[in-house]
Amino acid sequence: MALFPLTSNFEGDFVLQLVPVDTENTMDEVAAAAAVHSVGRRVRDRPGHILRVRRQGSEAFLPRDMKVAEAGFMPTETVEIIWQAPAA
Amino acid sequence: MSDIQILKPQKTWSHLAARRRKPSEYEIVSTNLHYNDRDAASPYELDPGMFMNEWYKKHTFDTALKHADWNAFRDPDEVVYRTYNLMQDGQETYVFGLFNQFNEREHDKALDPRWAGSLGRLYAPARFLFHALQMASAYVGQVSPASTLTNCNYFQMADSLRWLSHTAYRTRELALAFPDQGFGRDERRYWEQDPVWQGFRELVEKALTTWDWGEAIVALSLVVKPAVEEAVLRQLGASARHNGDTLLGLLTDAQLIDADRHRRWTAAFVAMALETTGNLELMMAWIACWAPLADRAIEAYCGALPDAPGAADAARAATRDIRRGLGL
Amino acid sequence: MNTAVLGQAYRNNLVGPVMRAGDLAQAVIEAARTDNPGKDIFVDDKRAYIRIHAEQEMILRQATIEEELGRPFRMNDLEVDLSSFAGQIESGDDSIRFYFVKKL
Amino acid sequence: MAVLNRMDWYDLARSTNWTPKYVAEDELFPPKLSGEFGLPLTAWEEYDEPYKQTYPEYVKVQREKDAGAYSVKAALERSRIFENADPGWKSVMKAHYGAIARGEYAAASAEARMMRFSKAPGMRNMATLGCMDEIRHGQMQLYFPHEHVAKDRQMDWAFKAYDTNEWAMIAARHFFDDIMMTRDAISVSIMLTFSFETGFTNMQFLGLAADAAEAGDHTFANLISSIQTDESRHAQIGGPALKVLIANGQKQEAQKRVDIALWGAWKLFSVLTGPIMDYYTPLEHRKQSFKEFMEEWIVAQFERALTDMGLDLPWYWDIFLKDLSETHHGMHMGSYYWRPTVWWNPSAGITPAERDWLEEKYPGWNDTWGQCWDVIIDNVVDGNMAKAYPETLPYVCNMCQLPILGTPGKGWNVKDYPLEYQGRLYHFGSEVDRWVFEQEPERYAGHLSIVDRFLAGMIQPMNLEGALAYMNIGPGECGDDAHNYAWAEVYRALRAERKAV
Repeated sequence: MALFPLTSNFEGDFVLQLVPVDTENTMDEVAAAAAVHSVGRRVRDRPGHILRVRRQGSEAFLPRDMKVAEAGFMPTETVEIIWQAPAA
Repeated sequence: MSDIQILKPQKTWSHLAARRRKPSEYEIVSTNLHYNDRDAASPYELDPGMFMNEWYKKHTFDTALKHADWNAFRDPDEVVYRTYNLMQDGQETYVFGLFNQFNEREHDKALDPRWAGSLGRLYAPARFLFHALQMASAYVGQVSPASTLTNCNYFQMADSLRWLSHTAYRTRELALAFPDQGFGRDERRYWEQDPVWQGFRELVEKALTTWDWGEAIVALSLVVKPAVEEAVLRQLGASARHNGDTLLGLLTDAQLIDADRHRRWTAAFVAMALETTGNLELMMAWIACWAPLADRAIEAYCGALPDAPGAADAARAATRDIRRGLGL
Repeated sequence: MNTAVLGQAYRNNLVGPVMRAGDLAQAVIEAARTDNPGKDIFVDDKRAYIRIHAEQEMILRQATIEEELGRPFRMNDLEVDLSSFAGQIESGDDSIRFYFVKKL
Repeated sequence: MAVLNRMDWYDLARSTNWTPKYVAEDELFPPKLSGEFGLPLTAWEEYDEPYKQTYPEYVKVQREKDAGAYSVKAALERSRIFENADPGWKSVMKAHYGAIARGEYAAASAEARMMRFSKAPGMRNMATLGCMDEIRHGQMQLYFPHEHVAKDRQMDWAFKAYDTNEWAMIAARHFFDDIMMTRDAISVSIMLTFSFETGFTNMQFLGLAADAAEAGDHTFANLISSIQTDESRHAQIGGPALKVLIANGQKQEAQKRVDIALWGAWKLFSVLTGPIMDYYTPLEHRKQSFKEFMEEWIVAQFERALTDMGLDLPWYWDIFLKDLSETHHGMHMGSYYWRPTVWWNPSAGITPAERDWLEEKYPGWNDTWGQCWDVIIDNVVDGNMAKAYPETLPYVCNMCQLPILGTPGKGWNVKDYPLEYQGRLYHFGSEVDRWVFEQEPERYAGHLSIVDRFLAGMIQPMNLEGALAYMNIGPGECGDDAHNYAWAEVYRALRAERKAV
């Protein structure tokens, strides 16, 4: 358990934001923490969609239940938070 | 939270608002303007260890000349940019009026050719010396720890350009009147080779490479400038009058008005420095180190002034009087 | 405007002063016409400033401006209202020149 | 009249180089202060300033300029322009004075560095006058706002801003310190006078003057356009230095300095000038869009001059052109959304009429920035103000110190430009910002951005209150919507209309 800073690049938003998470958080929890600072503030909610996390430059999403500690991030590394349609 | 205090407008800048006195235009626009004293580790908003940050930490903020608040310094003349130009435009109108009148009266044609030769050797090369004062003032200004001190030095820098400009102007006029005396051609050679200038050249070359702000301002304002002004303005002017060169006498008088203003702020600066224990001894030690160079410069220069037997002694004594008058 | 068009905006050869509005600016417009015979003088008045331009080179003479103003004028008095200029500058005792070396 | 012409004696006044004897040339002109180009004194004696001025001419002309500016101020003092100005325009003045006044004063010392350390005698004299000019600009731009300080606490920031760690001021200092306060004499001439002053100051001092004249603020229009007359002279210090460098095989070094300074200036102006031109200035007073002013002053005038000097367009020209339509919209949204952290009250500038103007000037605006503004507008209209303020920090660039941002909505292209250097992860807002860092990492690597400071625990408590305290911005100073959200009424009415249908 340790505080871990990440940088959120949230799909549809205009700016990178600092998002403190915990090394024990899952990727779903990271996405939720990032959403707090974008959704309903400058990005409309997309009902039914889920949010996925990926490294910048990567097409592949990280597993939803992967923990921050397992992802091998550097502190403040930028992650992209991407909307995923229900069918996907 | 009920204890939040909403900040209300004040009558002046918040940094001046605590004082009782209504601030003058000078204070509103001149005080506490430097921002490189915010963070002792990094004067400038870059890597703390980069070259220029180290330069200012060492030469400005770590000088041995200490004061708890240099920002409290005030120019006794309260010169601001606007009034500087008002003042100096008036002064230049006077000086160029002199140039005009004396030219119309063919002043230079009446000069003794031997005196013209002396001007070529002892006056025209002074543009290098005045330019050195311009450069030295620019340096002391840029490393001063208070904007009020910086401004005095920058105005002094501009005044030095003024003296240099007068010299260049007169050099060209004299070249027209005495085409065979080397005016406009030989100044650099005199400055670099003639023994009369080598004392001053050594003095300013060394002053220009003194990087510590405290030592640099003491050397420039209390040793170099008094020596230059007493020898190359006052004693040269006296010699000129003696040799029928009224114009140069009047010109150096006009330039000494600037020098007097520089001395007034210097006096205020010294008084302020002496508020801190240890500065007296430090400044005396610096002066003891620089004064012999200045004395030799005065000796070499004044010794060559025509018909001015006591010039060197008078100039040297005057520099002592200036310092003694300030408690140094 | 797309960036391709925007990016070409530097491909012009207009030179000349950008003056603060006032009687000096008006005199400079007239002087530009007099001192640059055969050239089109482009005037773009933005209220706070006025662009006075010509292709490749523009010369302004002290005597012409003085005549337009109807009062004594020294070349370096131009600076009082010369806020900016396009091109390179060459300042003389009784004239001033704006120019480009290259033609694009 | 029997006085000489200027050119009769001008050359003598700048024949002042001598060969030092009692100290070495490298001691008199230390390369790190004079410029590490390996050129001797004689090479620099070829330097010929194109815009000549003598001391007596200077004090006369400057006296006349001041007489003009101060008399306009005095004449208009009773006309209550400030009191009656649109709140958006007041914000323009607050942002301008805070970010500019003491920066201009600092530039006097950059000019003094050229004066003392340049090996070119002509440059030394011109920089003497340039130094005086910058004292003028610092002093006037403190004197003019001072009359408003008793009316509005935020005006105190005209003086105070440079003493604070307010984020925009960290960015302003980082830029100015990089191009003018910590460079050698020749680099200052290229980066400050040539790149910044012949380029960008025109944007702020003439472009904005055009808006000010439209807005009826003649004191301000007159002040800043008068300032620019000084700039147009001393900005010419850099051109001949470029020519000397190019003639001596140093074009690449010269080009690099221009490219670095131009980019930094662009970023700073995207946050300072872009929002005030396209969002704060009341719609009816906007002379041109920010992009149009940039096209006029930077693309058509500055870049043209640069090519005439023998330099190339910056390598990032295409990136720059693309960003001209984008970056400042994000900077505006950032400074608006994080408005408690600025010392002025940002004007949202997004009423339907203003949006039409933005869409016309920047096609696609509604599908991009407009999408984010729709959410902000809904929150304000619904009274959901908690969501209309931030709860975390934007991530800022380790070069320009400004938020890392891009185009949102349907054109989403936001991207980080990271770099790992000596074990530390740096973030940059663009490829160019990262390139600048890589040119001389030792200038920048040890600097901490405001986010770095937050993460290092230098900002306590670690929340908005702590951040505001760190930025020295107190209640009564921190920004809020310029019009107190009056614009939301327009949207409420539109909603009511839609319901009624």
